[in-house]
Amino acid sequence: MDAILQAAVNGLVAGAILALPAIGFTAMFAVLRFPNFAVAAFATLGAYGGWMANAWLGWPVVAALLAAFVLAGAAGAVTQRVALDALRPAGPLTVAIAAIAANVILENVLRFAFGNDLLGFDLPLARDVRFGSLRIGPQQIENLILAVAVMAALFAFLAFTRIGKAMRATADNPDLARLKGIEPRRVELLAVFVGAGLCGAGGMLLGLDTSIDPLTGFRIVLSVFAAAVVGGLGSIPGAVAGALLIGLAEELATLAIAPTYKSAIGFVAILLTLSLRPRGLLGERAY
Amino acid sequence: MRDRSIRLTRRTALAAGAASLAMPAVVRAQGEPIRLATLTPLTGGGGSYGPVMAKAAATVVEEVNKAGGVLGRRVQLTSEDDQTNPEAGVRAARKLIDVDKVSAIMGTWASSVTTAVAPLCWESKTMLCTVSGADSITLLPHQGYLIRTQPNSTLQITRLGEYVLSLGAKRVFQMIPQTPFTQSSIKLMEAALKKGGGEQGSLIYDDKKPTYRTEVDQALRFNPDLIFAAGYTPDTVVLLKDIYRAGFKGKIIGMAYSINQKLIDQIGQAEVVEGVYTFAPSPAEGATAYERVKKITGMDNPDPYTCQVYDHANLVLMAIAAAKDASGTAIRDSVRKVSQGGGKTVDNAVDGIKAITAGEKVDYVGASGPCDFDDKGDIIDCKFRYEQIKSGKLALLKIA
Amino acid sequence: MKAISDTVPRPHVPQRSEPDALLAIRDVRRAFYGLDVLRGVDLDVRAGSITGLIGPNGAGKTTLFNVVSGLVPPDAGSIRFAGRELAGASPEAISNAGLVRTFQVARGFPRLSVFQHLMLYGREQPGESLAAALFGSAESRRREAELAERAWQIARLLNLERVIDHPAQALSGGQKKLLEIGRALMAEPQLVLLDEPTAGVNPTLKAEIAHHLRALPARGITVLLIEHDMKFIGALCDPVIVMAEGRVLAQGGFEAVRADARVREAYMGVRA
Amino acid sequence: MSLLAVEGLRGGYVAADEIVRGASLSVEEGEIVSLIGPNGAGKSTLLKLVAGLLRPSGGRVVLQDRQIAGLPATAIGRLGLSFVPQERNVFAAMTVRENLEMGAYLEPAQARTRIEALFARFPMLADKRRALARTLSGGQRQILAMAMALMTSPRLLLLDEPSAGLSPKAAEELFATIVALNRDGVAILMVEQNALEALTISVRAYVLVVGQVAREGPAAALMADPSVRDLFLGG
Amino acid sequence: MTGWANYLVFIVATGGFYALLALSLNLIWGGAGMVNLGLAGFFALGAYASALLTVNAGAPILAGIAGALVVGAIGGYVVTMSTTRLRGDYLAIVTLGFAETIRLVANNEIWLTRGSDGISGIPGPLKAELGGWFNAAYALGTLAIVALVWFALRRIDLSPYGRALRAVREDEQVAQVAGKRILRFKIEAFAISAAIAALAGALYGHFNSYVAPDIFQPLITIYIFLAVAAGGVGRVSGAVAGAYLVIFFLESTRFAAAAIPGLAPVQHAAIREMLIGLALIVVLRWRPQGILPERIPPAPRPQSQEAT
Repeated sequence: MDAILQAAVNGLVAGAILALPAIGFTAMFAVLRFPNFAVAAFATLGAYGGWMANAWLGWPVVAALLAAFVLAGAAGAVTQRVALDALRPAGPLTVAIAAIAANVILENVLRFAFGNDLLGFDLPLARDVRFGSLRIGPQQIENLILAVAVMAALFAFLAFTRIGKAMRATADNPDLARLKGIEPRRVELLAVFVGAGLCGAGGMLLGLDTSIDPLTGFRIVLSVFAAAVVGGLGSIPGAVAGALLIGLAEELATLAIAPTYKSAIGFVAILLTLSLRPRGLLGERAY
Repeated sequence: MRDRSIRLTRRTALAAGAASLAMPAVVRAQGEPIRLATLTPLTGGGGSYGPVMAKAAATVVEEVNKAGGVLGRRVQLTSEDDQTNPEAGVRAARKLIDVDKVSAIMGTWASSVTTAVAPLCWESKTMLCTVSGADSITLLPHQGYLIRTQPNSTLQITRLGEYVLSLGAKRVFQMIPQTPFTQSSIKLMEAALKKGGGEQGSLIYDDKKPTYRTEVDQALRFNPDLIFAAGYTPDTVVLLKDIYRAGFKGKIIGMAYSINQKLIDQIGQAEVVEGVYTFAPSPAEGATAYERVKKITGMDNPDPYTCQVYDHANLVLMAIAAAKDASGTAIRDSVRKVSQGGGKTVDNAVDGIKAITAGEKVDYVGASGPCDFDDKGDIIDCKFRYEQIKSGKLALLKIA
Repeated sequence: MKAISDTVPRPHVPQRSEPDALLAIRDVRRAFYGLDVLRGVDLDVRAGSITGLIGPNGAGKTTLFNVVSGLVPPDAGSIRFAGRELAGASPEAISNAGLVRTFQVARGFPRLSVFQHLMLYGREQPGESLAAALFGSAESRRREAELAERAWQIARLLNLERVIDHPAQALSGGQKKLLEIGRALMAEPQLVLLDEPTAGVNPTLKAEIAHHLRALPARGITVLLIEHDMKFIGALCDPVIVMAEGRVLAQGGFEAVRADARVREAYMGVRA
Repeated sequence: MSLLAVEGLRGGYVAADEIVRGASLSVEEGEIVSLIGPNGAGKSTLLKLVAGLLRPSGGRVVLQDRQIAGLPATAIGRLGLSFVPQERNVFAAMTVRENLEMGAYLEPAQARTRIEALFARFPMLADKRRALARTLSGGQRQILAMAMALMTSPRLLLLDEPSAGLSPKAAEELFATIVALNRDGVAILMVEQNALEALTISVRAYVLVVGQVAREGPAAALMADPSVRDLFLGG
Repeated sequence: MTGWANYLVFIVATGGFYALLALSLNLIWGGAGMVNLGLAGFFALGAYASALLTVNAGAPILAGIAGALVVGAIGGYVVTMSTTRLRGDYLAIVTLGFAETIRLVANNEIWLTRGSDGISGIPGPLKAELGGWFNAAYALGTLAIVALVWFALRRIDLSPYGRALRAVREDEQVAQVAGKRILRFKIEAFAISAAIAALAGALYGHFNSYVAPDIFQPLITIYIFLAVAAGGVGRVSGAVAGAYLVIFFLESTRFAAAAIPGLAPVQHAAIREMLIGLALIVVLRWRPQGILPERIPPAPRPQSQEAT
C-alpha cells in the first residue's frame, strides 16, 4: 500500500514536469495543426539554456527557467519561420517530417557545442522530507511548484491577455480570427514560441532533477506524445490531465512490470486511447 | 567542473586535428606505411571515453614514428568512430579493413560493437584488441585474432562479491541497467554472496529514464545494507542522487568506469557520494607505463580504458617488430611473445622495439597491468583497484 | 452529339423486377450538434426516372445525399435501395450495391489522370486484389481491357479524349464536371446521385450535360439530382421533389410543384 | 455620394471560375438593403468579395470615396465595414465577453466601453457574458456574431444569411434586432434566403441572378412584383 | 577480394538494405499517403525474426527470411489497426512509439533476444562454399532481391490495385464513394510495406551475421525519409536511387570529415547528422518531387481507336 502511495506521489511529480512539454506540443498543434516532432530538441535546448544561465552566469533557478523558456521558444520560432512555414501547403505530414529533421539538426548543434558529456546544475541536493511513510524531495516540491507556476502563468496568459486570447481564437476558428484582424502568422509564431518555450522549461526542470546531455529531451518525448494524445491532441487541459495520468501510470507500472518497460507505458497508453476513445480524454480543440 | 569538460574536448580536438593533418605528408615521404586503427566510441553512450582513448593510441604511434617507426616504416593510425553503435561500428570497421587496409583495430569499447566487429576482423585476418568485458566475446571463434585487456565479467564480479562480503554486507541489492553483462552480473554476484552467507536482491532498470525514485523505493524495500550500482555514468548519476534523497544509510559500491571523477563532478555535492566504494580492474598504479599515460592525457586518474588502449598500441607495434611482418596474422602469432614469458621488462613500444631489434626478448608491463593473455585472448589475472570517495575525491583503499 | 447509349455497349445490369421505387427513404433524421438538419425525410425514386431534388439553401439536400451515400450515418429512419436496407452501411458497400454519387464542388484525385479516374470507377475489378496485382490474372487483364475500352468511349463521348492523360488538377472547371459524370457512367450504377451537376458551368456545356443525363435511364441508370437551375430541372426532371427545413414539402411534375403555394413560400421565405 | 458603391464586380473562389460576373449596387447611409436571388446566384460570394475575404478579379468597390477592392479584410474592417459570416461566426470555445473582445481586436482601447454599451443594448449577452459561445442557442449566437461585428463601430454591416437555420420565432426576433440597429444609424447590406421577411424590413433590394443584378428597386415594389417571385422558381 | 573492391561491395549491399527500406516507405508514403516513423522498428523486427529462426530454431535461411516477412506483415497489421480510422498524425505518433517499444523488447527479453548482447553467428547462405566471395555474392543477391521487390512494387503501382491505393491517398472519402474499401487497402499496403522493411532487416542480419538492439537507431528512419524524398515520393525507381544517394552521402562524409581541421570527432559526427537533417528539409522545400518525380502512366490506346 505504501509502495503504491509512494509511487503515486512520484508519478504526480513526474507528471507535472511532463505536463509542460505536453502543453507545448498540444498548443502548437492546436494553432498550427501539425504535430511538431521537434519538441525533444526544444526540451533539450531549454535544459542547456537553463544550465548555461545557472552554471555560467550564476543565475538563480527562476531566472534560469526564464532563460530556458526564451531560448527554446526562440529556437522554436526560428525553426518555424526558416524551415517549416514554407512547407505547410504540402500538408501536415510533410511539415511533421521536416520537424523531425529539425530535431536532428538542433540536437546535433548542441552536441557540436557541448559534446556528449553530462552536465549538472550547480545546485545543492537535499535529502527527502518524510510524511509518515511517504517521502518527497525538496527539489521535487520545488519542481512541482515551478511547473504549476508556469502552467498558471500560461493559463493566465491565455485567459487574460489580448494576444493570449487571440491565440485561443485562432486555434478555435482561424477564418473568423483572420476576419477580426488577428494576424495569423504572428499568432502562429507566438504559439510556437510559447509551445517550444514550455518544452524548454520542462526540459530544464527535468535537468534540475537529473542531468543534461543532448538526449535529455529525447528520453521523455514518447511520454510527452502519449500525454497529449491521451488528453486529446490540441486540448491544453487535456495535456495536463494526460501528463499526470502518464506520470502516474509509468510509476505505478514499475510495481507490476519490469521497470525496464517504463518507456513502453506511453506507447500502450496511446494505443489504448486510440482504440477506446480516439479523441482523447477531453476531446480535440478544447481549451 | 564545466571548465574541465570543455578543456578536455578542446584538447582532444586539437590532437585529432593534428593527427589527421600531419599524417599524409609523413606517409608520402616514407613509402608504404604500416596501417593501424583505433575504433572507439567518439559519440553515443561511450562518447566520453573514446576521444581520450584514441588520443592515447595516437600518442604512442607518434612516439614510435619519431623514433624511426617499425621495421623502418612509418606507422599510420586511422581513428574511426563506432558511435557506440554496432551498425555504425560495422560500417566503420569495413572502411578500416577494406580501404585503409589496417592490420589491427584497437580499442572497441561496447561489448555489442566488439561482438559485431569481431567476425569482420577474423575473416579478414585483422587483429582486434578490445576493452569490452562481456564473457561471451572471447568465446567467439576468433581464431586468435582477438585479445582483450579487460578482465571478463566472471573474474570481475567474483572478486567484487568477495570484497562486498569483506565489507560486512550480507544483504546486497544490485541495480543494473540492461547490458550484455547484466545477467551474468546478477548470477555471479548471487553465487559469490551465497558462498559467504549473503543474499542478493536485484532490479534491472531502464537506463533512459530521468528519475529512479520508484526503483529506489523498490530497492529499499529489500532492506539492503549495501547497494551495488552497476550502471554507466549517466544513469548512475541519477541513481545515486535518488538513493541519497531516499535517505539510504547503507554502503554503496559501483564500477569505477561509471563512478569516476566525472561522476563526482557531475553530482557536484560531495555529501551525496561520500563513502561510495568503487571497484575496477586496476591500471598498474605506480607502473611507469601508467605514469606515461597520465602525462599523455593530462588526467590525474586515467581511466582503465585509456590505459588499456595505450597498451594495445604498444603491444601491436612490438608484435610487428618481433614478427618482422606487419600483417594481422603476424601480430596474432607474435603478440604473446612480447607480452609475456619473461625477458626484458619494457613499458613502451619505443624501448621495446629497440630491444627487439637488438635481438632481446621483451616482456611488456603496461599501464593496465602485466598484460598476459591466455589462449582465448583473455587477460590472465589482473589486479583490482578498490577506492572510496572521501570528500569529493577518490581515495585508494588497496590494489589487490 | 451522340448520346451515351448509342456508342457504349449496354452493361450487364440485372433488371430489377420491382418497377416502382428503386430508392425508398422513410423518416430519415439527422442532427448536427443539436441542430436538426433532416427532420424525417420521406421520398421515393422511381426506377428509370430522372428525379430532381430542389429546395432553398439549408433545406438539407446535400446532407440527405451524404446520408444516402453512407458518408454520414442517419440518426433514424430507413433507406431501402433495390430491396436492400442501406441505412448505416459503409460508403463502399453502398457504392458497390449500385448507388454512386458525385460531389457539389468537383472532388476527386487531383494527381490522377482522367483515364485513371474513369478506370477507378469501373465495377467488379478483379485486379484490385493483391494477388492479381502481383502475379497478374487472365481475368483481371480481360476486365481491365474491357474497362479501358469503355473508359475511352466515355472520354470520347464527353470530349475528354484530348486530356485523357492529364491529371485532374489540370482540368478546367467544366471538364471536371464532365469527368464527374463520366465517372458515374463508368460505375454503371442503378442509381446515381448528382449534386449540382451544372454549378458554375456555361450554358453550352449545360445543354451538353443535360443531353448526356437524358440518355441514362435508357441504359438502366436512374438519376436523382440536386440542382438550382430551374430551367435545367424543368427540362430534364420528372418528378421533382421539393425539400425545405429538413423535410419533403412537395413532390410531382415540375409545373405542378412550381405552382404549389407552399413551395413558393418556402423559396420566398414566408414563415408561418 | 453613396456609402458603398459596387461597380461591375467580378470574382469567385477560383480565378478561373467567376461566380459574380459584373454586379453593380449601392448602399446609402442608414439604409437596409437586401440582396436576394435564387440559390447559386452568387449572393454570398458578392458579400465576401466586398468584405475582402475573396479577391475580386474585376470591378470597383468604393466605400465612402475610397476604392477598397483588393484590400485585405482587416484593412476594410478598419474603414468602417463589418462582415458577419453565415457559419462558424463565433469563437465557440470562448466566452461571450471574450468573443466581443476579439470583435474589437484591432481597437482594444475602446473595447471596454463598447462592450458595456452592447451589454446594455443586448441584455441577453450581459446575462451570458461568462458562458461559452458554443452553449448559446442559434438565435443567441447570431446576436453575438452581430454584436462582435458592431465592436468596431462600423458604418456598414454586411450580413450573410443571418436567419439561416433559425426557428421562425428566433428569425423574427433577429430581424427586429436588425431594424433596431439600423435605427441607430448603421447601414445594412444583407443576403437572405428568407426573401419576403428581408424585403419587409428593407428600403431597397437587388435581385441577383447568375452573378449579375437582374432587378433592383424599392423593396415594397419588388415584393409586389410577381416576376420576382417567379425568378426563385426559375420562371 | 580485398581493398576498395570489398568496401564497395559492402556499400552496395548496405545500399541494397536501405533501398528495400526506401521501397517499403515509398509504398505507403507515396502510394497511400501514410507515414511510418517507426521504420527502424520493422527493420529490427525482421532482423530478429530471421536471426532467431535460423540461430535458435535452426531453420534454413530461406525459412528465416520467410518468417521475417510474415512477422513484419503482422506487425504492420497490428500498428495500423488502431489508427486507420484516424488522421495521419496519429499513425505517425504510434509508429514512433512502436519502434521504441521494439527496441525495448529486444533489449529486455533476454530469454528470446539475448538482450543487448545481440545475436551473433547468424548464418550466411553458402558462406563456407563461397569463402572470400561471400560478400560479393551476397551483395549481388541483395541487388537481385531489390530488383525483384522493385519489379513487384512497380507491378502493384501500375495495377488496378495501385490505382485504388493512390485514390485512397488523394481523397479517402471520394475513394469510398467510388466503392473502394479503403480500410482494406490501407491495412494491406501497410502490412506489405512493413514486410518489406522486415525483409531488409533479415537480409541485413544474414549479411553481417550479427544483430543487436543498438543497431536499429531511430536515425535510420530519417535516412530513409531522406532517401525517399530525394528520390521522388511515389516513384518506385526513385526510392532505390534515393537510397544509394543517401548511402553515398553518408560514406563520403566519412572521408570528407577529415577535411575540416580543428574539430573533435564528436563534432564531425554532429556535423554529419546535421547535414542529414538539413538535406531532408532542403529536399522537402525545394525539390519536393525528388530527382525522379511521380509519373502518370499513359492510358493504353485501344486498337479500335484508329477507326473513330
